[in-house]
Amino acid sequence: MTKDLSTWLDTLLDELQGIEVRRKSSRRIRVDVQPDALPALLELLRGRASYVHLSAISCVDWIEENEFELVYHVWSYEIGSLVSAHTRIARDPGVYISVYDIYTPAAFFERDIHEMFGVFFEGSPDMSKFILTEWDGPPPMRKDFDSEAWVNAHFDFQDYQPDWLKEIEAKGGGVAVRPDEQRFSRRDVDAS
Amino acid sequence: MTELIKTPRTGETLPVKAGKRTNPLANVFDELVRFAQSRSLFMLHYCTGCGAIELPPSMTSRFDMERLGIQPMVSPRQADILLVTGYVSVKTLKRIILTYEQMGSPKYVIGICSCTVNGGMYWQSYATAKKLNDYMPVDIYIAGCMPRPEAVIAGLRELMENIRQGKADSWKDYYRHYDHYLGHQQRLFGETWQTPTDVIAEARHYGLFGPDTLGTHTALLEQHQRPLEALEMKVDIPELMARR
Amino acid sequence: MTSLDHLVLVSALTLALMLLFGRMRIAGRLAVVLYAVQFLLLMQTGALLGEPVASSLTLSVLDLQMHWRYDALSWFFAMITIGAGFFCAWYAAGVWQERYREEGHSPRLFHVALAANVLTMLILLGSGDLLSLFIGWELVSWASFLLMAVGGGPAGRAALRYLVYAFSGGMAILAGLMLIYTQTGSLDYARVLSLLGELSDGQVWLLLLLIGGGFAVKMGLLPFHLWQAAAYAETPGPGSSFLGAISARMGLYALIMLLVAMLGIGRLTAMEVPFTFLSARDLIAWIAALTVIIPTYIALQQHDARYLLAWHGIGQGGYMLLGLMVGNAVGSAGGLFHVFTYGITQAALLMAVFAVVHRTGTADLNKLGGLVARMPLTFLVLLFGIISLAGLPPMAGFVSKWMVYRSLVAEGMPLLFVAAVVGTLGTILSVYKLIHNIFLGQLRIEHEQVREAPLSMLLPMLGLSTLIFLVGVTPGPALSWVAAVQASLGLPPVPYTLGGIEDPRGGLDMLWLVGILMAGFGVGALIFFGLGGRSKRVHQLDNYAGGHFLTADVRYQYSDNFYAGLMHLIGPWYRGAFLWLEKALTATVAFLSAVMNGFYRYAQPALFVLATAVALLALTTA
Amino acid sequence: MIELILMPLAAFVIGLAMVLMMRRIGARLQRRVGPPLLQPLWDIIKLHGKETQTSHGLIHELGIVMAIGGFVAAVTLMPLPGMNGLAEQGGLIALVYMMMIPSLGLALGVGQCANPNGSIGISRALTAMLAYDIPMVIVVFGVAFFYGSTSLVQIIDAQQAGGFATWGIAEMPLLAFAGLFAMQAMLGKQPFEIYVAPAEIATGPMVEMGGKFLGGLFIMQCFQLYAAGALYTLLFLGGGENWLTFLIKVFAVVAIPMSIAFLFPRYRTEDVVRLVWKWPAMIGLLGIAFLMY
Amino acid sequence: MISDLAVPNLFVAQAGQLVLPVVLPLLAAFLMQPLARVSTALARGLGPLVLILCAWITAQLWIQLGDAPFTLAIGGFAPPLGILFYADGIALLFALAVPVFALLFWPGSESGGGAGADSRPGSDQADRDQAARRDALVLLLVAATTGLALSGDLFNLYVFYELAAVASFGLVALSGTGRAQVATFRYLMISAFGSVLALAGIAILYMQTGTLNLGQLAQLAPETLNNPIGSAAFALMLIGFGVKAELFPVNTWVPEVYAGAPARVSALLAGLVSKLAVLVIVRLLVLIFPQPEAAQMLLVLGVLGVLTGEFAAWRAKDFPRMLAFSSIGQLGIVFVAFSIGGEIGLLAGLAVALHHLIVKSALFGLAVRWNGSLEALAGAARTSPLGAALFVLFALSLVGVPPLPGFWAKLTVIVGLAERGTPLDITALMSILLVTAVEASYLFRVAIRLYQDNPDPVARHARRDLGVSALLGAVLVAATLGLRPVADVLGAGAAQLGDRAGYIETVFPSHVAGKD
Repeated sequence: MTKDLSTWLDTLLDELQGIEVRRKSSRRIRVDVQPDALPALLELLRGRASYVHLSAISCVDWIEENEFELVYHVWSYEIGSLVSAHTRIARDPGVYISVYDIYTPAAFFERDIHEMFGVFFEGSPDMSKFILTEWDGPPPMRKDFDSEAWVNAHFDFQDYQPDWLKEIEAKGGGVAVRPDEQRFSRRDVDAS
Repeated sequence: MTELIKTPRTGETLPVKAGKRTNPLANVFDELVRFAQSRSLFMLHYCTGCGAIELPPSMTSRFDMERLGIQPMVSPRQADILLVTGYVSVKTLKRIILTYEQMGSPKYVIGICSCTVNGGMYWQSYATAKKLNDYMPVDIYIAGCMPRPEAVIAGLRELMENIRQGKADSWKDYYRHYDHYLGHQQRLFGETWQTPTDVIAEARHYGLFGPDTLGTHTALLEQHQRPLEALEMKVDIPELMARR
Repeated sequence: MTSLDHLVLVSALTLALMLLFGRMRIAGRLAVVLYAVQFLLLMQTGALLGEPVASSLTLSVLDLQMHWRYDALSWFFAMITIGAGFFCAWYAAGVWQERYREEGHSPRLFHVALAANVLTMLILLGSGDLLSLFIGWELVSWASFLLMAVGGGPAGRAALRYLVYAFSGGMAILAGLMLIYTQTGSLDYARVLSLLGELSDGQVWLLLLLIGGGFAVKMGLLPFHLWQAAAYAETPGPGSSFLGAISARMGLYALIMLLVAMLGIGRLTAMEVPFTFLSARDLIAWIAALTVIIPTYIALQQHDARYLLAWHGIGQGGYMLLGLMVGNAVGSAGGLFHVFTYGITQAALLMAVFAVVHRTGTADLNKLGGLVARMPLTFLVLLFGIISLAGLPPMAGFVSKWMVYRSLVAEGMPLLFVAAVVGTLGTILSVYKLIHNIFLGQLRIEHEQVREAPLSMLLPMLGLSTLIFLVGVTPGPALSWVAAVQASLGLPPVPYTLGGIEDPRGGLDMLWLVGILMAGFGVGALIFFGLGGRSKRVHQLDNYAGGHFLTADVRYQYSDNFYAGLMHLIGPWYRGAFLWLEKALTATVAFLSAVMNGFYRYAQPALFVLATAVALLALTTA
Repeated sequence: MIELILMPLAAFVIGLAMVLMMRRIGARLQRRVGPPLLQPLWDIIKLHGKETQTSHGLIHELGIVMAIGGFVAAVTLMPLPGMNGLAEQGGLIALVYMMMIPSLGLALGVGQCANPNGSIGISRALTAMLAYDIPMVIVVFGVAFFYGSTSLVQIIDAQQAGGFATWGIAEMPLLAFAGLFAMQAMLGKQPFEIYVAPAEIATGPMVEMGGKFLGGLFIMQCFQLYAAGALYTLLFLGGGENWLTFLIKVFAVVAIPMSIAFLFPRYRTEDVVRLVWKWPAMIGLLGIAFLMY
Repeated sequence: MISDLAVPNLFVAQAGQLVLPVVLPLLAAFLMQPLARVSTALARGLGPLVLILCAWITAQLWIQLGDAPFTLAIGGFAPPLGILFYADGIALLFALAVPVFALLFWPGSESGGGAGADSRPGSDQADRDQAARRDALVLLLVAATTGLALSGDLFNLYVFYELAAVASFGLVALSGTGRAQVATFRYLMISAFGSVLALAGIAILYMQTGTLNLGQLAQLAPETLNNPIGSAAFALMLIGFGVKAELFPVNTWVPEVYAGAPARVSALLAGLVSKLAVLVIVRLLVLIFPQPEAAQMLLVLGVLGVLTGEFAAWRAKDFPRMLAFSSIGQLGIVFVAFSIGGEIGLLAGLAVALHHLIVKSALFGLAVRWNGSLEALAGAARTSPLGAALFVLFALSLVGVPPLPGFWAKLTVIVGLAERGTPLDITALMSILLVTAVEASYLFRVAIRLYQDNPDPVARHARRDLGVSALLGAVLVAATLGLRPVADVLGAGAAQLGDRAGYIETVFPSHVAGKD
């Protein structure tokens, strides 16, 4: 059975046009696919090759190429292998289609990606705030999000230099790298 | 950048008057009560991060907090000490504030681990609060990543000493400078931020009202606050009301 | 015209006036006045302490004499009946009646039904022979049916179920009476009494089964209890109170007549249940004990306040019979006294629940909560009621239950004692559920604007609560009635004092107990309010829920399946208990009915004619 | 009359010592030092000395009053050496029911808090009460039946008549065992403390109790421990010939469940019911059977 | 004793009027058809007029002649040979009831009962013909049933019985629906078989005794009929006359016919005709077959009727059918009562029979509108409050709730059974009590349904039907209030009914007796 299915998977992947299949190991297959073909691929994998479990959707921000890479990890319990379908979409406007109708758990991942990367999935049931309930900044996982600047703008830090520390420092011990030196960007902010 | 030992205040700092304590028991046996308070501490360990792992050794046979009169309690209503044991994410902070406000005064906050001081190793994270004492008055910080049980016990003893001397009254600060704390909270959680505890009404009720209790932030709060008056028991017999 | 005639005439007048003027707004108040007059007339009869008062009316049918008289037992039950009628009419007289009218019901019908109930009960209680007892019994059954059915809808279905039970019971009683008649040739008490001793044990068993079973239906003894809860619960407010307070006790009255007055405890003790070591008295006591336990734990499962209380009504009946079956001075007094204490308790409780229904429109325990802030006086009434129902000091219910327990200890009946306590514990559990789910916990957003019960409903409730407390503190006066009843029944009278029971081996003095309890509360209050600091009342949403932010639109009160752990364990033990019996009987009737229908539908009529003719001829000529 | 004041007072003091003993036993079993001598007192003073306290309404407050008051009243029904209090007026059955009033009061108070954890705790506590009260009343019945009286004074007199041989524990060992078992559950000690379950339902009924509310409950706990110990002593250990023997007996009685408690995890609610209805109840019934036949 | 009366002439003249209640309707029935051709109004008025006249005559007779029984030999032939009418209190009571009830349930123009009859389009002439035919049939029925009440002669009884059968076939079939016709056919079949058997029974009697005069049979019975052959004759006649009297098991026509026929006809059949048939059986039982076997037969069949009828009614789905089954059960009780014998048995039987006559007729009167399924009756109390209240009243009385007459009637039966107290009696007693509970269950299921909320209840009653029912209800209430006089009258009637010697004495005044 398992053998049949994996053979069937090979045939399936061979038949599809415009995809690139790379076998990373016996149980991992990487498939690169065009964005418009991805839903069809997932449909086939799920419906005809027993890949019923969507393990995760991950997102990579390729800021230089101005693209988001979305990786759909689907798992077959019967074949015992993981297919990672990679696709790239334009970073701007960052809109893609939801696979909620194929894999129901996708709603959860898509909502997460929308929150963290700002990718909008059309057709996903709920694109509202998920973890960052009061978040009003840009999506924080994007490469162009400056976490430190944001932290500096929203939080205060406190200074703590007790006398006993000074004594130790005078002896050459204590904190090796001063916080101010460590926080280079902060120093820049202070300078500017 | 502010100094840790100084309590940060936005408005003008006024000397705290030794006002009449609201508790009749406390008025008569002030010393006794303070001693009892220092010798009987119920701690609510709000286990926010990794620091909580150091508490079981502190409580159990090796270090035995109970000989100091310190017991763990699970409900904020019963507890005296709020132990914040580790990094505080923004979402957690809301719950910490809620929990803090539900505790009965006198109440004490202990920040354990470096994360509560300045964010610790999460100093750069957009989702971790950096300075706990921006959001509530902190009595003792026990720094370290993580502090050992000895350090925790030392910190608790320090607190007990402060209580016995009547120095540990930063809980009053929350009422007196509520506007300041609320401001920081609103900065993180947005304008619609509200806890179910009506701090201002409590301050009025217990005579803990200070000049900085109200301010711009509390005004903002009042704009969209859901009413929090207690459900008073009312004998509302229609016939009698009509006759009146 | 004797004083009894006056009483019954006024009662009949009440019925007539309600028929005539029931439509008017004044009818309710008129009824209250008339019940008060009846009460005064009853007080004047002097049937309690003196000789029985006879009615001047006698009837004779088929050589069977019927006459009516009141003795102490009748007086005691009539007192509770009229009292219940009085308070319930009062409750109904004002706003309740108007609301009832607005909802499209007929207040006249209700008043008539209530008056008919009181009248028929008075007639039943006065019965001077078995035939008048039966007639009174049937009248009461139908009057109750009327009161149950006036609500319509589910009330109608429940009433119909009641009717089937009651009527079957009535027929069983009639069969039993005919049995007596064939044996003694008379239905007169005195004559039957003198001849009952000659009956064989088998005949007495049959009698117990038929007549006792018939009376047990009304009382809701196991296994005939299934009809009662729904029928009582679905009756409109004050009617439900009335039925709950006294209606089922008519069954007890009749059982007392049968078991205590006619057969006597001694005879029951002498009768062995075949193949066991139990006597008939033990058997009845055990039926009573099971009647305490099973309905009480069914009450625990209810999620409708009315049903919960109605199920308790069944269970409490068991205590009364249990006390009577113990049969010593304290026990029988406890059983009788419980009729009184439970009557006032149940009336107050149901009134309070229906006041809540009046204000909120629901009795569903999962849809209420937190009403103490809005209806504090109703809460107080319910609180007094549940303390009394659960049999905790210092309320009336404690005294009567204490007496039952004390007698069980004195007589050395450990299992029955445990059974009684199991019932009490179940009661405590379920009444707490009742008060918790209605009055404590989260006030729902839709009940924010609820107001206290209207004055016209509140006053009778408060009156009953006061009575519950007063009887609890000084049970002496009420116990004096009970002692008189015992004397008239030939039972040893209970040694009572103002505060309770005199007993060298452990008595009860409620005056002291209540005093020390109040003193204890005083100390508690002193410690709490005197020593502790100021407290501030907070909003109910300011509540620790593991750090969760509570909002008004979310219902977080824990009320559904309140005793989940317990139910998980004991639920399967009695789920659907006795329903199988009812179902089996219904199925039998349905089957028979189908067979008979089939006979009439069978399309070969000529065959029958021939077959019958042949059969008859064969029979006659053979 | 002075007895009526002295009896609760003595009960409170003894109860404080019992709380201390309980915590010390627990500490010892866990190889800890345990709290200092006056720790129970400091706790109570501190709780009453709280500056801000949260009330959820009048019933919340009255619940605590009822909880303390019920026990204050109950202890006056239990004769001490030289003091009979109200034992003549109430008797054993009244005492048992009097001791249910605090539960009811507490339940009402907790209910008013509108806290789901509190309500869950109360539902479990009442279930537990249903469980342990059954062996309890079996025991009470057995004793009352054996001595032919529900008056505690007479029961004690009968026990003291012939020294140890006429003590309840010697006459009715099975009932005495059942009573001890029931007491374990009655005190809500492990393994029967599902209804407080600190980690799961935040101490159940006590979840909204802070300050003087909790202080009141601590006082109630003192009374509760005393009442349980004293009741058992009165029923089975011949009461107190004098204060010394009385105190020894009472503390010994309470020490037993404490010592057992800290060795156990906890049972689920239905398992509590099942266990308590099975063992102590059956043993109690067996004991009664021996008495009667 | 009658001949001792002071005014013999007047007496003879009046006793002669006894024949009029039979003859007048008969004549009118034959005249009806021709008259309808002449004048519709006249034809329509004729029936009621005749009935009123009959009732008046009977009432006059009853009032003026008092309680004493008397006979009328038609054409003056002496009793054993000629046709004899025998009138005692009970006979006159029934003879009075016949025209009165026929009048009350006179199938007027707006009736129909069967909706089919109303909705059928037809010419006026056809309608008129049909009306005339119907009126004629009713009058025929009246004549036949009055004859049944008064006849003192077995052959005449048989003739009148057949006449009544024919009239009722016609009436049932008249509504013309398929259901009615099927029912009629079944009725016809059973009736025919029954008649044959009855005739066979009569033939046996005649063979044994050589006479069919009841008085003479009564005289001869102790010697000639107190044997298996006599019992067999009784069995055959019981079956024969039992068809109309709804005796188990020859009553299988009942539900179909009552459900199919117009409700007023059902009222007449269930209320009136069945009672007259019962009266015939009782006469036979009392006069000719006093042996215990006969009574036992009646008892057993009665109990079976009670059980089958009431249990079957429990499952009935429509109103007339339920009433029909209930009717079977009630008549079973009547048989049980009569089987007890003695004065108490006769009293009980009479009481139950008369009670049933009133109540069941009235209920069928209500069924004119409520002729559909029980489901459809939901909420009917809203449109017809009086009707619903009357239903409850009748139901209460039917199941026997004190102090309504039904209770006393049933109580008398039960006391009678208890007094005799054989095992069979006790079984009967228990059966009656058992089915009474079943009866209460199904009747009050309907009562509750009447008072349910229903936005679309059935139409209200016609005023006439309601009026009739209300009238009968009033009678019932009056009987409750005047229980004592009613009981006295019935007691006297029962005594008369049971007085075998008196019957013989009346038919053959003392010279005959002296001859023996």
